[in-house]
Amino acid sequence: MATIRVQHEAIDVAADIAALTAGRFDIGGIASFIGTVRDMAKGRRITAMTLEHYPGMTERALAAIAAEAERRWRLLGCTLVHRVGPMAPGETIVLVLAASAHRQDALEASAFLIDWLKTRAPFWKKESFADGTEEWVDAREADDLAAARWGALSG
Amino acid sequence: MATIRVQHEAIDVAADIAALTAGRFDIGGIASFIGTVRDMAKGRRITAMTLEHYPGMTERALAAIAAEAERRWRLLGCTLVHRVGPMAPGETIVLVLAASAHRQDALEASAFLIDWLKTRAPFWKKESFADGTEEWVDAREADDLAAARWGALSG
Amino acid sequence: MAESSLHLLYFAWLRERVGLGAEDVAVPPGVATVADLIAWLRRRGPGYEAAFGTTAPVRCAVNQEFATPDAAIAAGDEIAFFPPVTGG
Amino acid sequence: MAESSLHLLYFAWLRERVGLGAEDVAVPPGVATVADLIAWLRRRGPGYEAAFGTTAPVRCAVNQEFATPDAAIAAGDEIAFFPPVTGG
Repeated sequence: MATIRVQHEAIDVAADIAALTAGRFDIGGIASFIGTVRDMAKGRRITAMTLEHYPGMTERALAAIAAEAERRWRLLGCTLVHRVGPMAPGETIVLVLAASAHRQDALEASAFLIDWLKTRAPFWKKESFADGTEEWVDAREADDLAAARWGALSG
Repeated sequence: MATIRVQHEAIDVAADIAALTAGRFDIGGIASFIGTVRDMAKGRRITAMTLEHYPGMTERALAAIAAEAERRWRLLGCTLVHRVGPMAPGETIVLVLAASAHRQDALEASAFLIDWLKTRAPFWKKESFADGTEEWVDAREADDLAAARWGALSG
Repeated sequence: MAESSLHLLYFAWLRERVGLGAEDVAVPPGVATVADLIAWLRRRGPGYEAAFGTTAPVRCAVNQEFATPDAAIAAGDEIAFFPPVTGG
Repeated sequence: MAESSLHLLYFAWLRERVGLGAEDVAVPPGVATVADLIAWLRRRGPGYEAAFGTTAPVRCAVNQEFATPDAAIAAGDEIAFFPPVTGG
């Protein structure tokens, strides 16, 4: 049921919301999370962010995360779109959508989806700084903690 | 800082996201909640939903809710748009946006905003059924419980 | 003491039962709280009795802030009556 | 026993240090786990040593599923090495 996409093209949030809700009258709420590229990291100005991924495993991992959300909450739709390649500050890296009849399911599922995506999907960020240097972004302990509060994979 | 709007016109989610993020490069995440009109209630088919509100108090209440969210989380932007008047199944009733540098603030704030909006802003829903009857929607205990978990108004 | 003039508003099914959305009323000096005002309104006619004389919960705002039945009211106040809110 | 053929993938800074993104290797029979494979790879040259001989954490997937160092590997497996993920 979930829509999973990894793409080089810019993410069109409105188009994905429209696709999720088209012809549906049973949805009471859509919760979403949009991740965007900031222009500063550790006090330094970023000129670009490049996302590398593991084709094949990425789609499998995203599908597994979406399936887990669908097991845990009563969802009427679920969308995960992640951009790869180079992007500029202000651009959207990731879009998570979760739709449900009652809002609590959608709200919890969207938070879960982004927390798990950040720790269980094979993407790697490289920051390009204004001085010409580049650095791979280190994993954040905060992300591991955020993901851990949802417990282990079920089933 | 918050954008508060009560309107008869259809809600354009993409336009409000664009307005919230325009020219901003410090935002790392935008969490949103979109509430939509379902076509069934208590097993009966709904043909229309009409939203009444209390002009003046509505805007004050929404501004107070947004201000409370801004006190509790580190937000870089906050939008509350609520539609009033008649609307059809599938249409958007309410849009909540919360932007922050790190996602947890935006995610928690958006859940808080919709929970409080549902219990503290003077809107009333009337459902029109396929058989021609109309009924005011009763307040849901679940909404009171959802709002209560955030505690009382601070400050 | 003189009568107090109040601006009253009714919303949702309270508006429908009272039969109007807004009115200005002059209440006698003994009407000092929201609860007093409700008791006084109920004697004004069957529409008011249908609105306020039920077990269905009624909420109130005084000058656009939610208020409880024991809230004091004063001349010039805007006082609104409505069911529990159901927006969003 | 014959050598096992494995398809190896490297991502992010591991790819940069090894100097390539993918390669097929034939490993001797004693290389039975991910940990064995890492030990064997480190002897292949300075790029591999730079990738695997650091304190920086390295993660692994066997046939596109996250795996721990004690995971068994077999001929034909696709084995990927990468840093902790940082997407989203």
